[in-house]
Amino acid sequence: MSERGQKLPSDVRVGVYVCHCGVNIAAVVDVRQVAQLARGLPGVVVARDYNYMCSDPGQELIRQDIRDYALNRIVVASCSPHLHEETFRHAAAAGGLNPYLVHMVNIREHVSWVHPDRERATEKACELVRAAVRRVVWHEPLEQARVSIHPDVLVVGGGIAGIHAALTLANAGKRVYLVERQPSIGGHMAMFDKTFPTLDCAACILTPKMSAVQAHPNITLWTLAEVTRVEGYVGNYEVEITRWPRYVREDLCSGCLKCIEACVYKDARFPDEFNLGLSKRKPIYLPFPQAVPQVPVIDPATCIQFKSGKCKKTCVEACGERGAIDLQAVPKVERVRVGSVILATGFQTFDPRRMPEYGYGIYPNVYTSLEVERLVNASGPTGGEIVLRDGRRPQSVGIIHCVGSRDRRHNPWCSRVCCMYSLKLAHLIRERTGAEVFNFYIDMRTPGKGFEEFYQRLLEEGVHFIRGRVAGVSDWALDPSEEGKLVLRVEDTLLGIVRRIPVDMVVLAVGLEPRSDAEELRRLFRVSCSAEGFFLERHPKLAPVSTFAEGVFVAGCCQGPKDIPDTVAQAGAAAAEALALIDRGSIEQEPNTAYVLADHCSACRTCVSLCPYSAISIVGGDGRPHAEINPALCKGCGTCVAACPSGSIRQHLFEDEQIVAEIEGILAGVAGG
Amino acid sequence: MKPKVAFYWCASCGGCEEAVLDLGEDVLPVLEAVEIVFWPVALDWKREDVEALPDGSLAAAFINGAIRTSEQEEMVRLLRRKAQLVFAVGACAQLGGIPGLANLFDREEILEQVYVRVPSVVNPEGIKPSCRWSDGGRQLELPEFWEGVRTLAQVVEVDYALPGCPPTPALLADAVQRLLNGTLPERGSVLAPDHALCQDCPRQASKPDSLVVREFKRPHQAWIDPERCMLAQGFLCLGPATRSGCGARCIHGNMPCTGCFGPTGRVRDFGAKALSGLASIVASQDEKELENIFRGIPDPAGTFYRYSLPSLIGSRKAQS
Amino acid sequence: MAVTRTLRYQREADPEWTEWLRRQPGCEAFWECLQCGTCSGACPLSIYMDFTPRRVIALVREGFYRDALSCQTIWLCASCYACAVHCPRGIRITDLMYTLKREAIRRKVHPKGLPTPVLAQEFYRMVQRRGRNSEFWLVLRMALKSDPWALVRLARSGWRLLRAGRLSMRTEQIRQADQLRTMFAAAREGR
Amino acid sequence: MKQLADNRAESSNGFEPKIVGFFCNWCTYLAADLAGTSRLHYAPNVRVVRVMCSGRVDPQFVLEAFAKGADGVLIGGCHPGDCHYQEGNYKALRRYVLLRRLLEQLGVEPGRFRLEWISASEGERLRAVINEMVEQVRALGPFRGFNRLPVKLAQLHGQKECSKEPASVETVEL
Amino acid sequence: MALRRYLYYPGCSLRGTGVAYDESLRECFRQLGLELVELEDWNCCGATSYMAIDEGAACVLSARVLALAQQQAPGVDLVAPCSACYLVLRKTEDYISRYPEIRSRVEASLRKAGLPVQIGVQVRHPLEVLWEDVGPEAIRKRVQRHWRGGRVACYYGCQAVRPYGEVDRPIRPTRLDELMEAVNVPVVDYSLRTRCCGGSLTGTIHEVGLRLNYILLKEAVRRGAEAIVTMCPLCQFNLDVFQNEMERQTGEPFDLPVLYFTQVLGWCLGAELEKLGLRHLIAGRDLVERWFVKERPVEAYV
Repeated sequence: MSERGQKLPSDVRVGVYVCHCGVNIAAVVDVRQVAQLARGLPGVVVARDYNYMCSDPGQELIRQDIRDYALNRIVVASCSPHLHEETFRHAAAAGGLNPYLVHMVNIREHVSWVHPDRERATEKACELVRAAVRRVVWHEPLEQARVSIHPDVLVVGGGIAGIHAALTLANAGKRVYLVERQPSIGGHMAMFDKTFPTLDCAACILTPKMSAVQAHPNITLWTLAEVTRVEGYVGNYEVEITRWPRYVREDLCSGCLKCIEACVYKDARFPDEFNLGLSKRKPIYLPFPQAVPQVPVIDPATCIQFKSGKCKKTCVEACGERGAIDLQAVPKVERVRVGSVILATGFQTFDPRRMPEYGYGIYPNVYTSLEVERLVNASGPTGGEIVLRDGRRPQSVGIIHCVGSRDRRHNPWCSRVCCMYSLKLAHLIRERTGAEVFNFYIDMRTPGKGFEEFYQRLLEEGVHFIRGRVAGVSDWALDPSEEGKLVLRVEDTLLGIVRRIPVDMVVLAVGLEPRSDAEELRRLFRVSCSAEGFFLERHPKLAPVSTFAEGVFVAGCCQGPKDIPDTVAQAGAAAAEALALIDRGSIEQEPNTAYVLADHCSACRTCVSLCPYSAISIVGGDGRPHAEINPALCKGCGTCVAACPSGSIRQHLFEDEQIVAEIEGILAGVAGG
Repeated sequence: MKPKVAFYWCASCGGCEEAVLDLGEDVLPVLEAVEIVFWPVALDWKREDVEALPDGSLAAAFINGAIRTSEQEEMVRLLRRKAQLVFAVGACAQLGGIPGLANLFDREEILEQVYVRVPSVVNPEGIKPSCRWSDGGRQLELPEFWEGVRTLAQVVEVDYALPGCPPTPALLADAVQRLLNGTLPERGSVLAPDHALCQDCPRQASKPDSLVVREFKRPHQAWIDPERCMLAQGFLCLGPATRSGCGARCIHGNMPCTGCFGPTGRVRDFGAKALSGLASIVASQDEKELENIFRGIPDPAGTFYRYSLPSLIGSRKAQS
Repeated sequence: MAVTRTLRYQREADPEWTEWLRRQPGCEAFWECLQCGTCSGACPLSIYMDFTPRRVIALVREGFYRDALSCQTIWLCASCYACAVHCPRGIRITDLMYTLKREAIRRKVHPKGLPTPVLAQEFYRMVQRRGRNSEFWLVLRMALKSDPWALVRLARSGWRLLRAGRLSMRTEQIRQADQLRTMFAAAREGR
Repeated sequence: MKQLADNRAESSNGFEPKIVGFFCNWCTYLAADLAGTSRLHYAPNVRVVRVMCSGRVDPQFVLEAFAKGADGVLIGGCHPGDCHYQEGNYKALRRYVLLRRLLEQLGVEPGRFRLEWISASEGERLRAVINEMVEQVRALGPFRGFNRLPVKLAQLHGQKECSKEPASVETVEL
Repeated sequence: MALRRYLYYPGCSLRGTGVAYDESLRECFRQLGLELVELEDWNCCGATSYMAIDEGAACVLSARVLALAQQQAPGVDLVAPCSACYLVLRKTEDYISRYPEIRSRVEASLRKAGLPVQIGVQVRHPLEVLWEDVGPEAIRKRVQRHWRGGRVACYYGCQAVRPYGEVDRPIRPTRLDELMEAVNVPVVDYSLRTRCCGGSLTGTIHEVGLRLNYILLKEAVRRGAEAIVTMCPLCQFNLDVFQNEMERQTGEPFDLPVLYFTQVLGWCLGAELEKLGLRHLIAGRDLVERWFVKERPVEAYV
């Protein structure tokens, strides 16, 4: 019917470009045949196949054709639009064409990589191209809208990634909110003794940065705090942060720690979280000596006052006139507006209780690597002495690599840092105790600056390297020499012989995995997670710190396992991306917004309640009321468009005609026209 | 010479013809202005008379009703040949109308139902209509009952549509006037305003800005507040999806709109769009609960395609 | 002193056989083997095997099926599935062993001195005929076919069992043995 | 691999279902991208139309697809609570629940129309859903159109002359 | 407690060397108000040997058992006490659902035999039934006799907890230990609880089989166990029958009762002694006598 929608534009001149992507596409899809088909489609003036469309010459091809053939529509059949839509829009713009007259067809991720059958893959590619040609005919030139970027940044997580990102931004003069859930910043790195491969002291390099955060005028640091609500969009996020009470006021405390001394508990008797239960603390305690802020915290789960209300409150007394201790403190909610967010929430280590064959939690002398980090730490529970839970000093130690990693039953990925930290622990243990150290590895992975040299050094030190994955740890003695020891049964795969190796101490090199609450955070910020649960970057190579939520960046191990240098590098990159966003001041919005045909709208109000951004309102009061969409608020989901019962709302880039043309194009071969 | 016009009816109830009569005295000037050469319901003209006319000699043919039989098809083809303009009058001709609901069933089932199963039928031999019948050596012939109901436009080219079940006399008069004045719009137009009924609804002001529905009530089940928006009260009203021009007759009668004026100009499929708008405002996010709420719509096809089943996308003739 | 030469020419490898093996039920995943040796470490019998289970996988993966089929390893496997539950790649090594056993018997390359294949075959025949197995007769037949001297040793245990009322010399048989035979025939055709 | 081989065997005896997929840009489309980068092989019968959100899927598109010859329609959106636009997927669900009832009335078997939540990380699930649906639709056979049972009628009708299609309907295959 | 019904598939071993398991299981279930109805005309499951000869035939063999169960009492769970039977039947179900080729062969054979093709039988181990359908708490409440024996090592054996099984987790299972503790039987921490006894190796490669069982017994003794509690007829057989021979070879005296968990449980729940099959035990008869039947003349029971 002629009155439905737009008229088919006349004088359409389409150029179709089919990419080989080297062999990625061309090895499966017959790209020549696809181009051939395109040449025969109505409106197509030129159709080519080319090795790499995204390369400079490839883009130049498009620019040249626009000039030579007066093209006014472009279809590029290559990879996912998530990868190169921008590239080809730019190419078109450089050729003098409105960038929105370009449409991409995904014949790599959706075709050549998933359908090995050449004939059927080619058939599918042809149909998708035909659909795109039909669709692009309906495209119209569009202008981009701009949104302004609020200059403040939120950094979630106060480990080394968050600290580095926050400092970078703050040093550039930006206001940063740093939110940390624990009572102190520092993260996992604060727990380490030495860092590989240089063996410099973790505390020595981290502590100054922690203090710098505390002191920086541009950084607002909230510890014991969690993000509980996020609204808004890139440039204008509104974030709600809940600050759980510390019960000691940071603004009043001088850090004298007299309160801890004065606690009615004369001896520390509760497992110390920071030392992973290897030592004890009081109900009021400082998480660790270098904690930032240097303010004690009260744990209501163990404090008598909170449990029974009948404490003498000697801590309050000790604090005296300062009155920093506030047992009545309640959670406080902060609301901030920021333009961008950096997620640096880190990782958790694999819980080896999930692998009972390794005896963790069953045999006291089986340790996780993180526990050993505390054990060898000079400021740790034993002052750096390696003493077992039973008080003995180990004479032989087995370090099992890949615990929970590279395992389809648990975490299929390689955690990347375990080989190196196992070497480091082997070195430290050997150095401190002189014990025989056995490393059980599947593959030794030392790809980093100075890493292989470190491995070489360990070999020279006489540490045993046995290539084989330990099948089980037990205290089952088959031989008198094994009595009282933990026995590791393993095939030494280089010998091809099964060995039993008795040791005094077993160290489980536990892998890194996503934090158990990564899922909740992911929902809050509307970012995606990869299959294993780490935050998903926008592109693994080309956009490694961006996410699919614009303005939200990731840094550190929340994105995937990595070591400290990589974490810091990534945090710097995330900070730089955030800076780039802020300094641009505003960004272009995809012009895929919905709009109302005011003359046709009957103000039925179906759409109003559907918009999650309250972008739709009824205007026109007494005269002729109709709906109106505020393009600055519209994010382009198209829900109202689909709902409008009289077809009076439309959407740029996703017009009914475009989508229907695409459907028809896909199926054109079926119904015979 | 006065322009010649013809009226014809196909599968319809006759209501559209009534609408012509409902013009009352206003019909007189029309009769003054045109010469009616064919109008089976009112005048005794034969098919041969029409056949005898030269092709294109009629200024317009006003055809109501959907197409179900061979006779209907032959007649509309004939009229198409003779007429310069063809008007699809009423919902049946435009969209298929109530008779179009027969498309939910196949032909055999319908014949079986009507001639055998209905309790009031006495038909021990189970005789069903067939095209040819011989009776005492005489060959009798009946029009063929096609397999489905089609809209007029699915059989012949239609120039204008007058929507409604039936179209209002005012719309009819207006169409004739435009024909005489030569002020008809572009061919293919629907001769009614191109916005939804809500625009002209007397209860427009009572519509809440945020329209949500938690249950569906049917008009016979509850009292209908005559002042408030039907949807806001939970009555399934198709006003938001239906083309205006009817004068909100049903609403004035305190009944919800059932969609006889069909879709607005930008909608490809009335039922799908009406369903989409309605389902979107149901206040639930839970599949089970949604199923429950939608039980309040016992017959979705009959509700959303009450007047338009034959014009469902994909049922239409691919007209080029 | 005699020396043995061990050298594998690439022409001895048969990748097609490996492909065939991959399509056998339970054998899909061995391609993913990391050669970590967990299977051997977990296996209580690996210390008696000529090749550890890991090495068997390495052999079949490289297509050296003659070594894999003629080794003792597959006949020492007691089907305890320890390897399968410990394998970080989810390879069902026990099921792979079964496939190798079948193939070894089919090609008649199993080691001749071992009674294990004999037991399997005798068991198979007995159940094929009667639908059930009778422990006494099974052990007797196996011993007679492989190592009659073992009977001397077995007699002592047998006597103890008999005294405890645990040894029955009755042959067990199901009522509808013919139904079972029909089923085997149908299954062969349904292949 | 095995599954795929079976598909091929099936395809030799003719019918390859054609399924139109409406995938949301942020979850299911990305899941399909992930399936690609992970080289997961699946049945090539689904053609994807990208929409920003499953909430953009107008029931008209679904009818249009069936009308133009699709044998099945698959809508893919983010999991409940995960929508990039907060609640678009719920809007899709509302329409889906009612639309599938309507389609049943119009003679579309339930297996031909599905709404699935597939997140960006679920490449494997995408493959499973597609393979399963393709098999399901394959088993149902080609879609013959709304309210149209031409095969059934032809079989039922004895009198040849009466069952002939009217002349103008030659293009009304659906 | 409501009477629950189960189909019962004893398997070949429980007809021969494992007869004590058969007797005590029936009695134990009776004590708990669980009814066992023996599957009619059941056949051998194929055990470990069949798969080594003909995989298709192996599946047909166990599929017949499943189909009989489906035919005789649809919807009723099938209890398979022998670990090998349990694993093989479950593996067959898995294979049928996973591999179309096997499914078509199995279905062809079932059709030919007039047996149901659609099989929805749940195959379960007695320990699984006791744990899930009755529960350790309920069992604790029904204890009638106070255990006066020594500490035991709970030996799960391998196949019941392996990939196709659901009796307990495959590595370091605990349910048998907890069940024993529920009836006040002290257990030792036995780290070899799932280490294979060698199965039929004692009959084929005798020395190896013997060594495996020697290790199991020795470690149990080292842990301070005075008896071993088992849940598989083959494990019980291997550990029980060859103790004499081991003593001859190693000079280390072994005389450990190797009990079925159903015997211990049944006794604690107050079962009649004659019905626990204690007379079928070979090793450690003195202890068995002292623990189970102290006050009465030995001859009557042992």
